[in-house]
Amino acid sequence: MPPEPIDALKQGPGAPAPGGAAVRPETSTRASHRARSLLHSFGPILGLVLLCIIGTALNSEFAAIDNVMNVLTRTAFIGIIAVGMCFVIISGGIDLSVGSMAALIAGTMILVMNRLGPGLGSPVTVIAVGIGFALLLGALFGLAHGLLIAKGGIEPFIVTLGTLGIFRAYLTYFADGGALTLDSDLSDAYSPVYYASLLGIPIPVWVFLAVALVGGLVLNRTAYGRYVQALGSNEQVARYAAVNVDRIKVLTYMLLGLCVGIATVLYVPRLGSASPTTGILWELEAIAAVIVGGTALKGGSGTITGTVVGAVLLSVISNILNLTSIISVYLNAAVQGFVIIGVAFLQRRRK
Amino acid sequence: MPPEPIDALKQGPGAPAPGGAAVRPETSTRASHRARSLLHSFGPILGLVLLCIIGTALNSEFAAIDNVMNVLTRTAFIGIIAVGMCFVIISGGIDLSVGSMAALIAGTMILVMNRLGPGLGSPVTVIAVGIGFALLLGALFGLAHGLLIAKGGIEPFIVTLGTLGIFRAYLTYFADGGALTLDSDLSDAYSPVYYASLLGIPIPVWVFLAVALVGGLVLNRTAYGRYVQALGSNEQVARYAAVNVDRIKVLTYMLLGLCVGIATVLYVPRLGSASPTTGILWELEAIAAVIVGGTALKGGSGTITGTVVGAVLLSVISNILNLTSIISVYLNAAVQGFVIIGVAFLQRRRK
Amino acid sequence: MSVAIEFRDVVKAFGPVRVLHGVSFALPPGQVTGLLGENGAGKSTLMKILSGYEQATGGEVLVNGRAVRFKGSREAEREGIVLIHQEFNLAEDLTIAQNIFLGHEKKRGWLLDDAAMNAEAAQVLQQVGLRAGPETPVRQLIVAEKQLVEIAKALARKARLLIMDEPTATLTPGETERLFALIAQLKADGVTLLYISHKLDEVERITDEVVVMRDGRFVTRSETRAVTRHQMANLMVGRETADLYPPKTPVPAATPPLLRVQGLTVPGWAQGVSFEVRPGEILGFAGLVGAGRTELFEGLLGLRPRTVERVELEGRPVRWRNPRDAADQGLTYLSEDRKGKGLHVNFGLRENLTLMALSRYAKPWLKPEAEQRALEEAVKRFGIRTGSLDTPASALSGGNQQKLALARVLHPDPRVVVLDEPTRGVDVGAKRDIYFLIEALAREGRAVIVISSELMELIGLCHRVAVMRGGHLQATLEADQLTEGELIAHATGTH
Amino acid sequence: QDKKVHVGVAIPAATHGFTGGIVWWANQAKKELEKANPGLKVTVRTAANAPEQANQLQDLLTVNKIDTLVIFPFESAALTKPVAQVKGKGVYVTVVDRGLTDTSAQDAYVAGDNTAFGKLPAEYLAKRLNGKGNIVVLRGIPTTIDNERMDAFNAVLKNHPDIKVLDAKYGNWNRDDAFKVMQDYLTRFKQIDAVWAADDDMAVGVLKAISQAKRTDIKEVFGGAGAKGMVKTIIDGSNPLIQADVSYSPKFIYDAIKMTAEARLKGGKLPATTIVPSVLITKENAKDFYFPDSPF
Ligand SMILES: Nc1ncnc2c1ncn2[C@@H]1O[C@H](COP(=O)(O)OP(=O)(O)OP(=O)(O)O)[C@@H](O)[C@H]1O
Ligand SMILES: Nc1ncnc2c1ncn2[C@@H]1O[C@H](COP(=O)(O)OP(=O)(O)OP(=O)(O)O)[C@@H](O)[C@H]1O
Ligand SMILES: [Mg+2]
Ligand SMILES: [Mg+2]
Repeated sequence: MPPEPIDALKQGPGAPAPGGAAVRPETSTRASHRARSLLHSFGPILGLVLLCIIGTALNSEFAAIDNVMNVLTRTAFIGIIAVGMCFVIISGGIDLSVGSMAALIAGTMILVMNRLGPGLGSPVTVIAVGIGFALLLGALFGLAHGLLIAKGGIEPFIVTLGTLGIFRAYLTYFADGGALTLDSDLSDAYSPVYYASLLGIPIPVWVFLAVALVGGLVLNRTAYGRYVQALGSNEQVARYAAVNVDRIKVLTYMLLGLCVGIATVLYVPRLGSASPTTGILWELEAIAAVIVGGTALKGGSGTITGTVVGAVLLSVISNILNLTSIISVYLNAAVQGFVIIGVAFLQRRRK
Repeated sequence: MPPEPIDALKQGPGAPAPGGAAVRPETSTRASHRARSLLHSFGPILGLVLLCIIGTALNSEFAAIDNVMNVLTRTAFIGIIAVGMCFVIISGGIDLSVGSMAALIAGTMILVMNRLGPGLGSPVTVIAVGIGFALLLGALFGLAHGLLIAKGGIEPFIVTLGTLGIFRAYLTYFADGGALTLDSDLSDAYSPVYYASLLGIPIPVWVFLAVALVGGLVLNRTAYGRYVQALGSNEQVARYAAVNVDRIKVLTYMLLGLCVGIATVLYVPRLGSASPTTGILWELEAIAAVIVGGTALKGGSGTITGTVVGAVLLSVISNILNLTSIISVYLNAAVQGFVIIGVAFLQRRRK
Repeated sequence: MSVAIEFRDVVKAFGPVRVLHGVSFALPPGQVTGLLGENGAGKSTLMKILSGYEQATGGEVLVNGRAVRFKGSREAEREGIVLIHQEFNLAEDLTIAQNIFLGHEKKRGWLLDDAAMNAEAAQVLQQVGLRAGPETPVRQLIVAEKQLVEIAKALARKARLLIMDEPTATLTPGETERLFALIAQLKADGVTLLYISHKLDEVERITDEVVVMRDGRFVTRSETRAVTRHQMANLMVGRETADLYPPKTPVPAATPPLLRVQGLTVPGWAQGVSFEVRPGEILGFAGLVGAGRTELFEGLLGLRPRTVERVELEGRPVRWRNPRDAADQGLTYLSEDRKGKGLHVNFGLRENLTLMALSRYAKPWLKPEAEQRALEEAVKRFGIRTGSLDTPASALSGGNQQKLALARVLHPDPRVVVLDEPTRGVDVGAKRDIYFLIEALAREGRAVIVISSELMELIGLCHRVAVMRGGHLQATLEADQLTEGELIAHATGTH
Repeated sequence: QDKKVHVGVAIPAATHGFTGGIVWWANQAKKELEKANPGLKVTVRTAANAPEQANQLQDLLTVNKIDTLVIFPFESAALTKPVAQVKGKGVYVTVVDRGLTDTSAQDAYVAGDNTAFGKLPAEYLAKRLNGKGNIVVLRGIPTTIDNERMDAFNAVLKNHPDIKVLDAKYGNWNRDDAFKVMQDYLTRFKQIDAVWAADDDMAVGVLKAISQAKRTDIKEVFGGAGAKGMVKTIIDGSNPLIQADVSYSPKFIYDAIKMTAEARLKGGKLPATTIVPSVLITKENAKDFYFPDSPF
């Protein structure tokens, strides 16, 4: 709706000044502002589209529905974590521990389920308990991060670098240096959670979609989401504006912990085991998805859509590399690097 | 500082006597502020001292001069890189690629020296050329980062995440997945650079010391250093103060590149080889050293002393863990994590 | 030595929004010219063009008869043109001296000559009357001190044309006097001065001539002697201005206090302060810079470490750990530090306005349309002038940002509202609107606390005024005792 | 020969010497076999972690449409299910080195001998120390194979009560980490008779640390896997500390690909299990284990 002219201070007998309205609804400014911010947010999408064209050109199977579903399914883990990470980064924080956290949750979840397995009878009950346990544990880990950061006043980088080591060490300890493996009957009962489809779309993709939608809604359409942005934009101002800064911080890390829990719930039925190498470098992938998606590392603003596109984009790159053999296997990482920088260039911020 | 008088409020608008303006009646406020900021900067040192006491208690060899020299020598690589990283972080940037960069520089340096070896005759000349090449390459890589970030307007996180992959991929490619090894006569001629001592102190420690001193001088006593701090504190203010922001950024990444080059020059004579595992996770160690040393990840201010202490502290933790077996090996990383968080807690910032 | 300036048809547009529509006038050298205009008239923009921070879209600027086009502030400084910004531009992590010399460091060979810089900084600090040491980090300064640093920074540049964009908006009479003395000194040295202020008494006192702008256009100029304050105000707003202050509605004598604070101590800032405010009452807080008024209320809200014997709201004891608790119970606080504590400058207007009252729009989902309607209403009610409703707050002029900040703390509909320098940088017309608004709030049965450095404002508006000095509550003056002399006497301890 | 065979090869990425060798030998097999057999196509994929390898299996199946898979699993347990899926789609599966937890998911198994990898050095060192002395151990990265090797090593030493394992810390199959760990062992233990470095890469770091400390108490450093540098040292006798090694050549990936491809081209099958034995390398047999062209 067009803004109305504000004339309270203006309309005096002396000067009905030309264009006296204080608000000049310059639609064209808005349009160009829009256009720019569109380009900004379309940067990653543009990159994704380009990549898809290249992918199809290199191998026509790329566009096949099976491949598309495969790519989306495998994006789900990182994507779900990235949605939580997006909140943390927008709030001005960071979490380096998500990979280790996922590994430890997966490991303890397997331990718990194996222990319960014989006792509880029905595998479905056991799995339900396991899932609940994973989500709870994720939220608890997030709570610990949040408290150390908000109440303890320690840099998020340090806290989560510390727990990165701690989580992985405890997994290694529980696994005695080896792997923790889900009992095979449980594993069979659990595997549909990863491998089954609903209306032709695999379950993990549905979950990913749901998490992204809820995430987007929470970020843009709830008071909490607004507070997260306010906090990242300027913590001091947020504090003065009666935002309960500590609480929002704690909630944000808990939200990420919960996302890690959800991702783990999808991960375990896939590979059925956890080992000290599980989840290594996931933190980098999740952060990269968020940043490639157009969120600034400094926080303040960002979009869930961008994050989702960023996560898919990163998967597509390695998918394409798997589809062709034109490049020496040694250089895969280099191609990924060039593409990431290229996409970021498409959506770089003007100065 | 002598206590300031409270008399300054005695002036009415008619009498702007000296001190008529903002006065701080409460000297205690300032004094306590000092004390706090002292604690803040002594946090890491305190942590280090505590660790050393624990180390000595656990194993008397800990304090032996040989062990101290070992620890300092192996800290040198990360420490030198951390000094450069300190500049980058203070300026508000980040560099994730340093480990890969070090590996690639080491690898190509070895290739170049091996190639030149037979031709140039004297190993000393070859080594000198190799060293020059390493420093140049480091500065060039830094230049590339700086240009992409300052002129290209891409987030530092993205640029260096990209080159992290690119550098390591090219090293793997050059090494065919294996190791690049320095010819043994060159290796023998070069090894004193790592293994020899001067006045009882190993060369790498001297170099580390020199880099730290120069770094401190540049940061605190040159216009460039001042601009780095201004930039990280508030880029807009720096721009308004007619600071050539782009140039400072480029220089800062070049400085870090140079530091990586120096670290590599010390690294190569140690094992005489570079492989795809060289320098893995050095970026995390270097960043951790800076942040544990009391620099905020957001930039603006930080100290070289803190960074040096941070780097030594991290080495000491793993040294102590190696010198004892009271804790399950599986939990080493957990101990490191707890110590890092603990030290950070000692120097947490008030709200 | 002196600099003469001429603007010829200067046009400035931000994107397609035109904010200057061809401004032409000349400034004779060696005198003090006041630049007047409503909030958003384009004063700051024109000055930024003159000093190289912005580039004009059209027209030209002549310096001593020569057309110039500065590509940056450094080029302008080379001509001796220096601007004191309306908004602070200080790097918080650096010290005062480091900020003063940022970009102009003194060197000895390769190294910085910190000793020389600190010494010179100490000298200019002394000139502006700031007693903090040159090595104090700017982060530790209060708003007024930062303003003085900005002035010191400009002085250290040895300007030949010095532009001051609302330098006294946060200063109390003491420093203002000192500044005027400085201005007189500079003028005697042949420096040309341009002075922007919404405090017309100051303009009247120190300027030789006034130039009036309205809506991005030059309107008129006149010798200061030839116009009264009232005429200046009329010229600015382009119509007859009415009485600045609303009539005071008396507070029923028997009403119990709405807010009662007993023994509030903010260590280092305020000692054992007690006060109360009744519904319908406007309570003023007066004091010099450093009296501890701001910190007192920051302490009350839990923003600083503090101890308090008792806080009562409507007779019930309350405990506030943070501004959220206070807001939940109906008390909000407008900070004097607009950019650092008051507004999210990167946020849109809508997000800024509703931040403190979001629960009203979250049921459970936020309703952007409702927020947008609220913004349109607030823009009307507070007279916020902007090119578009769809911009970040940073694109508003200083006075309009202040109106937005005010709108924001009033948006939750508080029962008690604490306004710290509510009219900072606001033009006379809008000031009047704000006074009437405050009066209306009180008449609705709310309690309003106004902290202000403008004594006239307190006298014209408040039912009672508490005066603080050196962290202590010195006296509370009733309406019939309110005179400038009385307030100053208590504030300075010469009573 | 009209029969077309498309072999997918899934192996870990070249992150250290041994896996570097795996990648090199796999590409070597591809080169030679594709040249020799026009109907054969070999696609090599390297993965940095288990999930990525699982992804690659999917891609090899759905997009590259392989009919034969040779996989060096990143981790046994984690890849069992993904491999079973591929097999379920009718692909012939040869698993190399790390057996799956469910053997029905594989058609053939070509194994390295991780037990021997730990057993042989233990036996050799026990003999060399005459059943008495102090040993320090460097482990790899916490994984099941590392556990298998360590367990085998300890099992042998149980029979030699006078040999003491002073400590066993992780060196992450990395030269630099091994260097640091060894330096600290040297600080901590004044009498060390032998080092089991458990990997030739780590042995490189160990040797440097010993020579820096100028310690003479150590009689033997035993690496593992038979890297070309180590084998060369044994042949030349250039370092008295290096007298023996245990073979665990990455070449078995080459053998596995070759056997599988040839069997498939002929329509045949492999034996269910082929063990590539790990043997003790000493000066006598070292020449047979020396491949100067391989990077490992
Ligand atoms: N960066 C910007 N982008 C868009 N519009 C802007 C920008 N900066 C200023 N404006 C607009 O230009 C107009 C003039 O602003 P300016 O700051 O010059 O006003 P002013 O006269 O200094 O007002 P005040 O007395 O409130 O300081 C305002 O309408 C403002 O919204
Ligand atoms: N960071 C600080 N360190 C030391 N003293 C400080 C600091 N900030 C403020 N002070 C001192 O605390 C006292 C009270 O602060 P302040 O000037 O804000 O009071 P005020 O009455 O609110 O002033 P204003 O008129 O600016 O609002 C002053 O003496 C001031 O010098
Ligand atoms: Mg202005
Ligand atoms: Mg104040």
